[in-house]
Amino acid sequence: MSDNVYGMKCNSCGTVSYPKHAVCPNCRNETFIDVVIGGEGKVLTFTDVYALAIEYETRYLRLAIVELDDGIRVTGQLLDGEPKLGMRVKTVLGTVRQSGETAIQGLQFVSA
Amino acid sequence: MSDNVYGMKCNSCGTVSYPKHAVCPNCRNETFIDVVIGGEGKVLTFTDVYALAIEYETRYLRLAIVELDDGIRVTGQLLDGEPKLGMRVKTVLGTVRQSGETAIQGLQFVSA
Amino acid sequence: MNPVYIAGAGMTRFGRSEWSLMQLASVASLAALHHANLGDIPVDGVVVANMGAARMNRQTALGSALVDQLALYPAAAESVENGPASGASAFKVGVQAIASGMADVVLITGVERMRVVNGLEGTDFVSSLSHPEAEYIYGVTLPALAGMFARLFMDKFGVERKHLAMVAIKNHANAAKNPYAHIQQTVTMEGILTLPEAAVNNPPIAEPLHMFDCCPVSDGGASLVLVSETVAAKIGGPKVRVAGIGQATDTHTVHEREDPTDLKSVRIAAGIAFDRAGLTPQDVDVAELHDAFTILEIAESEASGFFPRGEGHKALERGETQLDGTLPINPSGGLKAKGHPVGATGVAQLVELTWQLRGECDARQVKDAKVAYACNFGGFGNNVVASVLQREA
Amino acid sequence: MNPVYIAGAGMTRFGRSEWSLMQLASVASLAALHHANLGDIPVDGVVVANMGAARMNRQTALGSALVDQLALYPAAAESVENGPASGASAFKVGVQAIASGMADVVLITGVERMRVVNGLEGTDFVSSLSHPEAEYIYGVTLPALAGMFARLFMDKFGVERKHLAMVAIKNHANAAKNPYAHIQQTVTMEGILTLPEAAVNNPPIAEPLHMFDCCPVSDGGASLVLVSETVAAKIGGPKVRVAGIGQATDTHTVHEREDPTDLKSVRIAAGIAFDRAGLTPQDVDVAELHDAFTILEIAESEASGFFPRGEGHKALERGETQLDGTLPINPSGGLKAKGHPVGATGVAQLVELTWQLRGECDARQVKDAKVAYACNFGGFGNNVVASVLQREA
Ligand SMILES: [Zn+2]
Ligand SMILES: [Zn+2]
Repeated sequence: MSDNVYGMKCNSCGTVSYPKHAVCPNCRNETFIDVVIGGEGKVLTFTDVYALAIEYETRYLRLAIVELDDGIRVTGQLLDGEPKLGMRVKTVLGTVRQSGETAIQGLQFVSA
Repeated sequence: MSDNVYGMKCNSCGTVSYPKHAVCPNCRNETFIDVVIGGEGKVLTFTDVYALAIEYETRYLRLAIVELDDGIRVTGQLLDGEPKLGMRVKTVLGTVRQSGETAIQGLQFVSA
Repeated sequence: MNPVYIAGAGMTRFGRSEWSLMQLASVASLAALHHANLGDIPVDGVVVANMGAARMNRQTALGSALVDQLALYPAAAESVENGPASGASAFKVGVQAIASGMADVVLITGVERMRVVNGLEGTDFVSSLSHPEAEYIYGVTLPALAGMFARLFMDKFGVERKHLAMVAIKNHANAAKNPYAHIQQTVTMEGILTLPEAAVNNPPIAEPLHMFDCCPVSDGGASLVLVSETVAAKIGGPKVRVAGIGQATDTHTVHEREDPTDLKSVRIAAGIAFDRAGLTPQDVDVAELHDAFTILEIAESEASGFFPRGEGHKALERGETQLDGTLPINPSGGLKAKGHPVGATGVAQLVELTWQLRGECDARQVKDAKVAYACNFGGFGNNVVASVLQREA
Repeated sequence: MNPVYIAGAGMTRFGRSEWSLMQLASVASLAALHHANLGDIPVDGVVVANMGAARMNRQTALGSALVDQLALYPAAAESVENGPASGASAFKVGVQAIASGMADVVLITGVERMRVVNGLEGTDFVSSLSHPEAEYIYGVTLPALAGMFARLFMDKFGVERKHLAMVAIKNHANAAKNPYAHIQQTVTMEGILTLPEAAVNNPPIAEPLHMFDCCPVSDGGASLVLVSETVAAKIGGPKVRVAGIGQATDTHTVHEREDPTDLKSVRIAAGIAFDRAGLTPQDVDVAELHDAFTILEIAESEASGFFPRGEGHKALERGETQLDGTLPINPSGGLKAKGHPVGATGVAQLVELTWQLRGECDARQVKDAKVAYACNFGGFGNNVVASVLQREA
């Protein structure tokens, strides 16, 4: 398994969901195939958060919800310097959290 | 406050309880005075436990419930080498757990 | 469903406390039990609302521990957790115990002791309610979710930072009249927004939210005594009836919601609660809303049905939600100023409303309050409990 | 109280699992939902039983998370914790939701993922249910409490280590017939007690208890679907009714109990459960007892009312509690061999009993089982839930 981020596509109705569920929110079917989540989209909302969880040594973290062009929405870290609502971004994979020895990989957004 | 271990004596019915409660188990009164717990008594039961909590570096810990001569029962660490049910012991105060920098004081039992 | 009454309500002062978790729980419980004046009628059940003791206080099985503190054996007991809505969930569980006929007297005690860990650890702990793979690993915290929600909501409906400040100013003013509140200091628009020093006084927490948009981290306990109709008749005194409870869940991640600014779970929960009560939002005389962040008071006041969507900030601006307005919101000071010991919060909202319905709130008493409403907001809106209480003559 | 039925039961295999907490919960839940065959009837409520996720898995608000996994929004949801009796407490809470008339279909899911932390951390976590000042600080763990209980109990009633071994041998033999059991390996008196190598095979854990007297540490999930009478009639199929639930608490510390060998809370809880069911211990065809330690199966078999005090080990010796005996105890293998994912255990006991009452247990099926009993033992006996289930024709 690579470090890609995966959602699921319902084997019955074809709905793509991210994150994964055990049951399709659209049709209640229970079998799926993995689909890679990512691509281009636009910033739906963002924040600079100073109230951080443990394991972050930065002063603040810039988080965003991005709506990808395929309609899927994702939460991740926005690396751009001057964010605006609606700005075009694309996803990249990077280390989003350091948990002990483990560097957790996830979605980050940069200007498209 | 010294490192003594305290129970409570009910201001209404005089019942001594250990550990403390917010309400007297005997009469439901809610005011008490502190009483020091300790003295001589006999081992009601004991165990050598090898399934230890964190913060213990020993191989096993010898724990006992002792019934003091005043009728109060206490749980603590038994330091004696050859424990038997009913054996006479007396309480001493010692470090019973090391929590980070803090040495927690509590009741230990030695042969009387 | 058998009718259920709130016979007593009590709490500790919220704030930083030197008391142990069980002392906080015991003091609140005894206050409620004394208030209820049960005499020799035994307590059948104890439900503790708590979110963080296992991690922050290294203690579990709080229901049994509280029974022991209060010497209530052999009363049934357990703990209920539903994130920040743990309090109202525990309340619901207690109500169902009585409504089912399996209990006559149930003590509900919400408690949290958070100041024992540092801020990072506390923030991280609460964020453990977010989605483990799609939110938590990114450093998502509750303030972050609130900041993202606020930015979108404000953009959509023309809400400005001054409106958020109005919520804070109102709730701090109310808290100044509440001896149980964590923060009893009033604030001004100048001090937190318009003067140059406001930037220092009121630093950003999760843009566009600043410090005075966020509730403090508090220790505290709050308790209710619930009784059956038979017991309520026996003990006499004012009768506060649980008129209706509604609960609704939504997607775990905020991003999966069709409209992330729509508090759908609040809308559904409030709808169920009012339906069961046979009442409408227009019947409500006083409300406690879950203002962990100022923006939430505005959004919940709409989703609960008090104001049309996008107009909560206008009602606020018109003063309608002030203590002397047409619908006073958060007379207690709210989470914003009364404080937010997570497990205690939902219970404390109902404690305030019980006191309001009994006319026991002194300087912050809402006149002639007969119907009261509480919204306890769990997760970031993924699990909401709405409650309607009614004073019977 | 409106009647409540168990319409479906399912679980994961217990043991060391690579699945996440939510995968364990989801798989168990879906098994129970499929078993119940609800068709289009919606689930109104979800109650998760869990003790350790906040500390061991860094996840909270599991009720909301499970709703999201199963896409059951807007179903109500919360978590219930009562130490090792979390499962039966959650079951009781779900039963009351339906009995009160506030819900028609409630999913109860117990789950624990413990193997993710090391043994010390896991043991320490569970011991956080002991008294913080009078037990926990001394290094008291659950095995320690069980060891002290066992020594006194054995001394008093002439129970020997061979009797403890008989419990283990019986329950391992049952587990070998249970595909869901953690340990599916039979053991012999020679191997764990009489041969010289037994000292190596079966080292001391908390004298006089040895390894084969103690349950393993397991991951796992177990689920039940509870329904109202109306829904039960609609879906058809076998009818397992919740005949009675009893719950009782005792002092937090073991040392404060008048007779520390008397499981008073089991006695009271069982008494209430049988009273409510209108049945007696003599009516029971199959029982699941909380044998986290072998000595507890013996002591609970007495305190539940099946055998006179001090005679449980004699009934065991006579083979009465074997699968083909007059009262089969722990046909599933019990906590001892089926495993003990703490929050799941109480639910799993009822899963086994539901299957037994439906005649779905294959090689370990108890013949003609019509009445079943479960004892879920919380704390070290300070909070016990007893349940009686009955198969309706
Ligand atoms: Zn589908
Ligand atoms: Zn007294």
